[in-house]
Amino acid sequence: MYTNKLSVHTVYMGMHDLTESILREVKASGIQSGICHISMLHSTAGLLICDKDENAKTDIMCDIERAIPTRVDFKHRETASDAGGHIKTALTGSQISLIIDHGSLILGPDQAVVFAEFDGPRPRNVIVTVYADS
Amino acid sequence: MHKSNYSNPLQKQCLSLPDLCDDQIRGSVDGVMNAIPVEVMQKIRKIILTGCGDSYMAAHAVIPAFKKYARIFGTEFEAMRCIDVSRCLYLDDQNASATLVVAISASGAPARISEALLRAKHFGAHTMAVTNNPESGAGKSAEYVLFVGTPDFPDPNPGLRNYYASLVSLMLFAARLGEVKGISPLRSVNALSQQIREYTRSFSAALPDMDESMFRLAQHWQCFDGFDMLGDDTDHSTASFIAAKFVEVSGVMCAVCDMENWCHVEFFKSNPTETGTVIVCRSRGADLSRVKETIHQAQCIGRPILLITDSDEDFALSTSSSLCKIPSPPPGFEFLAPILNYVPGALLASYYSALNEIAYFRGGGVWAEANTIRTSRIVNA
Amino acid sequence: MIYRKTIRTQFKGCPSITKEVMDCLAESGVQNGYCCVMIPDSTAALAITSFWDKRGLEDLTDELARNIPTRVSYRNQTSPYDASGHVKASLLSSSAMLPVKDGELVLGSSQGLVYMEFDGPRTRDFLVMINSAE
Amino acid sequence: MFDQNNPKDNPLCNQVFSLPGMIEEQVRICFSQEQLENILPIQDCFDIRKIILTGCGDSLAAAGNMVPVLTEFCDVMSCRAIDPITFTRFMEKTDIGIGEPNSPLVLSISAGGETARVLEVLKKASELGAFPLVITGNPESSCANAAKKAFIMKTPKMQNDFPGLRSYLANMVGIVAIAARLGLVRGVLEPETPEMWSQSVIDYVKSYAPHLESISDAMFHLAEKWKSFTRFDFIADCVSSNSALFAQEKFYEVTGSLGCAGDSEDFCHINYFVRDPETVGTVFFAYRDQPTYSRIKETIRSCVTLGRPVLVITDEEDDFGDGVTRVVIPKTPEGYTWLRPLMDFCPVALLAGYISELGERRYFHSFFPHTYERDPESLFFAPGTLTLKESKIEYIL
Repeated sequence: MYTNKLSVHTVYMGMHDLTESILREVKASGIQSGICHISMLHSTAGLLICDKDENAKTDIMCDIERAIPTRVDFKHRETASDAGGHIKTALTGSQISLIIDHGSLILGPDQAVVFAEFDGPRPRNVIVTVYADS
Repeated sequence: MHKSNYSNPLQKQCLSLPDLCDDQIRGSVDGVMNAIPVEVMQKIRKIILTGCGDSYMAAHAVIPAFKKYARIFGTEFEAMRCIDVSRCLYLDDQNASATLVVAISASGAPARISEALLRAKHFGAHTMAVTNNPESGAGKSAEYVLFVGTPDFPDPNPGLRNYYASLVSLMLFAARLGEVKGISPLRSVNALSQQIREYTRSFSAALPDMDESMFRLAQHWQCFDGFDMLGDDTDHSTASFIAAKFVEVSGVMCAVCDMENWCHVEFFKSNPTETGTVIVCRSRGADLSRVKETIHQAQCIGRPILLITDSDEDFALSTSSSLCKIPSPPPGFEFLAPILNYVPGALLASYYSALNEIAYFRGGGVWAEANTIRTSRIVNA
Repeated sequence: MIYRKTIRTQFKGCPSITKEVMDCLAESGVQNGYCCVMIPDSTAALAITSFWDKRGLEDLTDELARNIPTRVSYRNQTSPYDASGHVKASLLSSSAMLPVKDGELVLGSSQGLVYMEFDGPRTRDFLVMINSAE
Repeated sequence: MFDQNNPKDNPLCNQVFSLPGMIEEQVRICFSQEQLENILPIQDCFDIRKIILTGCGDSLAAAGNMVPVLTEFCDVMSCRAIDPITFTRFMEKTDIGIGEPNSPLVLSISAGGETARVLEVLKKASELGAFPLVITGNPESSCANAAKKAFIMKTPKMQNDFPGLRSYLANMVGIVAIAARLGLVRGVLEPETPEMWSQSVIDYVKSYAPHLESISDAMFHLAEKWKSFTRFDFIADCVSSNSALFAQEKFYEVTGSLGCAGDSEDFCHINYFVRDPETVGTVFFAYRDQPTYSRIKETIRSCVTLGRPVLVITDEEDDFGDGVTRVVIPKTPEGYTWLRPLMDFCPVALLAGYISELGERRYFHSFFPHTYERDPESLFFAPGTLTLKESKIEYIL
C-alpha cells in the first residue's frame, strides 16, 4: 500500500486535470498490478472521470450548474456556492478507483481524472492510495 | 265479516290524514318559520338527518326534497342512523359550523336522540330537533327546535300521524332553506304547501276503497307468519315504515329489501306461498323494469304480492297477487310520494293485527319494562 | 472482514452513517488498508458530503426532487417514490471506498457518509468491508 | 341426509375449516405486484378522489366491511358502499362525482362476472367517466369486459364451495390489497406496509385454526336448540353491521329462514316487538372497541329479559350475564381491528350450516347439501325464474 497527498490550487468553478500527477504517484508507488484509489477530502468539490478537452470540461461544469443552480434560497445558511456545492458534491462523488496494470493506470485515450471545484478558489487536498494485488 | 268490527287505532290514523293535512301544514309552516334564524340557515352547507326507528326512515325519505330545493355545488344532505351519529360522528372545526344535524323524534324522549344532538353540538355543529314536544330531552338538547304542532288524536300510537308530520315539516323546511339561501324561488314554502294539500286531498277520495281492499287482503293474509317489504330509494323508506308498523301492531317479523338484493337473497325464504310480499314503486321510478322482473321472479315461486303503485303499467300480476292503485303526486313533485304511499301498507298491518286480535306493542308488561329506548345511558362525546 | 448493519430510515431521510462505519473499523482492528461501504438497495444511495447541517441535506433532497421529479408517469409502476428513487439512486452512488490510514478513515473534516433514502420509512441494511493492506 | 357420525361434513362447515389453509395462496394472488400495477397504474391512483363500492348480496357486505380500510389509508375524500340499484337507477351525475377523470373509483364485485346489475353499475360508471373496476373470478365475463380494469381473484378451488364463504373472504382480501396499493402509491402507507398487511391477514386468518374446533362444537350444540327456528335477528353496529348482513343472507340461503339485520338502537324501536320472542334466534356482534358497546350490552339484556335465545359473538372475555351463549373469537392485533370482519362470520356460518343439517333444510330451497342434487320439484331454479343475469340493463345518468 502506497499513499500520498496531492495539493491542488483551484479557481472558482475550475475543472483541474489531475491525470499527470496521478500517473506520477502510480509510478512512484512501484506497484505493477493493483488498484489506485483517488479521493478528495472536501464537501464542495467533486472528482470526475471525463473528457480531457477544455471545452468539454467547461460544458460539464455548465450543465452541473444548470442542474443545481447556485441559488440564494437554499436552506443551508452559508454562502450560496457553499450550499450548492454540497449538493453537487453528492452528485459527482468524491472518490474514484482505477485499475493498475503493468505499472500504469487503465484510462481511455481521451479520459482524464478531473478535480471539479464548486466553490473556491481554495487550496484542496487529494489523497492517492495504491493497493497492490495480494 | 264486518270491517267496522275491526276498526282500530292505526286504521283510524290512516283515515284521519286528509283531515289532519290543513292543521299539520299550518303547524309545520309555523314551526319552519320559527326554527332557525335566517342568517344561520344561510350558512348551512351540510345537513345530517337522523332519527330512531321509523324516524330514520323519514330522514331518508326527505333527502330528495332537500336536493330539489336547496342543492348547489358543495352542499350535502345525508341520512345517518342515530347510533352512528351519537357514537361515531366526527366533524372537524372547519366544517362543523356549516353543518346542521337534524334529529327527528315526535316524542323527543329517546336517549339516543338527545345523545346524537349533544355529540353534534360538542363538535360545533348546529343542531335542530324536529319534534312535537319542545320540552322533551330532544327539545332541550338541541340548539333549535322545529315544533311540528301535530294536533292530538285519541289513539296516537303507533305514530303514523307523526310520521306524516315529520315528512311534511322536513320537506317544508327544505323549501324554506332553498328560499333563504336564494337557491329556490321565494314563496316555495307556500307553493309546496299547496301541493301537499292537493296530494293529500287526492287520497281522501281514494281512502274508502283502499280501506276496503286492504281489509279484504288482510283476511287472505291473516295466517301468514312473515312478510317481505320491497322498495328502492325512498320507496325503501316506505317499505321500511310499513314493516315497522306491522311489527309494532302485530309482532309479525318483516324483512325489508331493495328489488335487486331481494332477488339474490330474500327470494330463497321457505314457505313462499305464505310469505306476504309488499312491493312499493312509483310510476316515474327508474326501477320500473326491475320491479316487473322482481314480480315475475316472485310469482314463479308462488309468492302472494301486494303491489302499491300509482303506475298504470302492466305488471303481469297473477291471480294470487293484488294491486293497490294510489293517487300520483302532482307532476314535478314526485318526491312527495313518501308522505302518503305507506297508507295501504299501514291499513293492511292494522287489519292483520285486528283480525288476529294481537295487542299493539304486545300489550305492556315485560315488553314495556325491558325496553331501554328512554332509559338507555347517554354517553358523552 | 464484512459487517452488515441495519438502520431504520425515515421517509426521504438522510442519516449519517459515518459513526457506524468508524465503529466497524475500530472493531476490525485494521490500521492500514481500505474500507468499502455498500448499499444493497436500488432506491437509496450513499453520498459523501457535508453532514453538519441538516438543512444542507434537505437542500440535497430538494434539488434531487427538482431534477428527478416524483412523476406519476414512470414506466416502473411500483410506486412513485420507488420509481423516482431508482433514477436518483443510479445518479448517485451505492458504494464508497475509503482509504484507512493509522486506524482512521481518510475523510475530510466536513465529509461524512450519508445514507440517502429515496423511499422509506424502511428497515435498511448496508455492508462494510474492511481489508488490511500494509 | 344428515350423517350423525360426521356432523361437520356440510359445505359451510367444510369451507370455514378450509379458510386458514387457503389464505396464503389467496393473499399471494391478491397482493401480486404485477396484477395490482396493471389494474391501478400510478397515474390512475392519483386521479381517484372518491371511492364507491357496490355488489349484490354478500358482495355488498364484503365491500362494506372494507370501507374503513379504504377510508383510513387511501387519502380519499370519501368512501361509501352503495347498493347497486341505488347507484344505477337513482343516483344522478351530481350525486356521484363532478366529472373529473377516473373519479370516483367504482369498485364492484361479481364473482361470476355475469350479474346484470353489476354490469349495469360498470356501464354507468364508464359512461360518467368514472373508474369502473370489477373484482371477479372470471376474466372473460361481461363485467370484466365492461370494466376499465378487472381484478381477477383466482380463488383456490374447492369442491362444494356454494354458497361461497371462500369467495367472500377472497373479495375482502382483494379490497385490502387495493387499499394497500392506493395507500402506498399516494404516499400514505410505508413501502413495507403492503407486506406487513399481507402477513397480518395470513396470521389473523390462521389464528382461527386452533379455535375452530371448539367454536364449531359450541355452534353445533346451539344448532340443536335452534334447529326449528325460522326467524332470526342479527344485531351489530358500525362496520360489524356488514357481518350481520352477511349472516342474515346465509341464513336465508341455507335455512330459508326469515332474517333481519339491524343496529343496537333501531332494534329497540322495531324488531324488539316481534312476537314469540322465545323462538327468534338473536345474534349479536359485540366488540368492546366499538363506541356502541355499552348500547349493545343494554340491548342484549333487553333480549334476555324478553326471553329471546341470544348468541353473542365477541372477542372479549366479558360477562354478558345469564341466558347468553357466548362465542369468543381471536382478537385482532393492536391497530388492526379492520382484520376482524375477514373472519367474524365464521361462527354464524357454522351455525347456519348446522341448523340446515339438523333441521333437514335445503340450500337455496332446492339443493340437498350433501349431494348438491337439486330437488326436481323445486320451483326456485325452474327455467325462466331467476332474473339475476337476464335483468334488463338500464340506468339514469
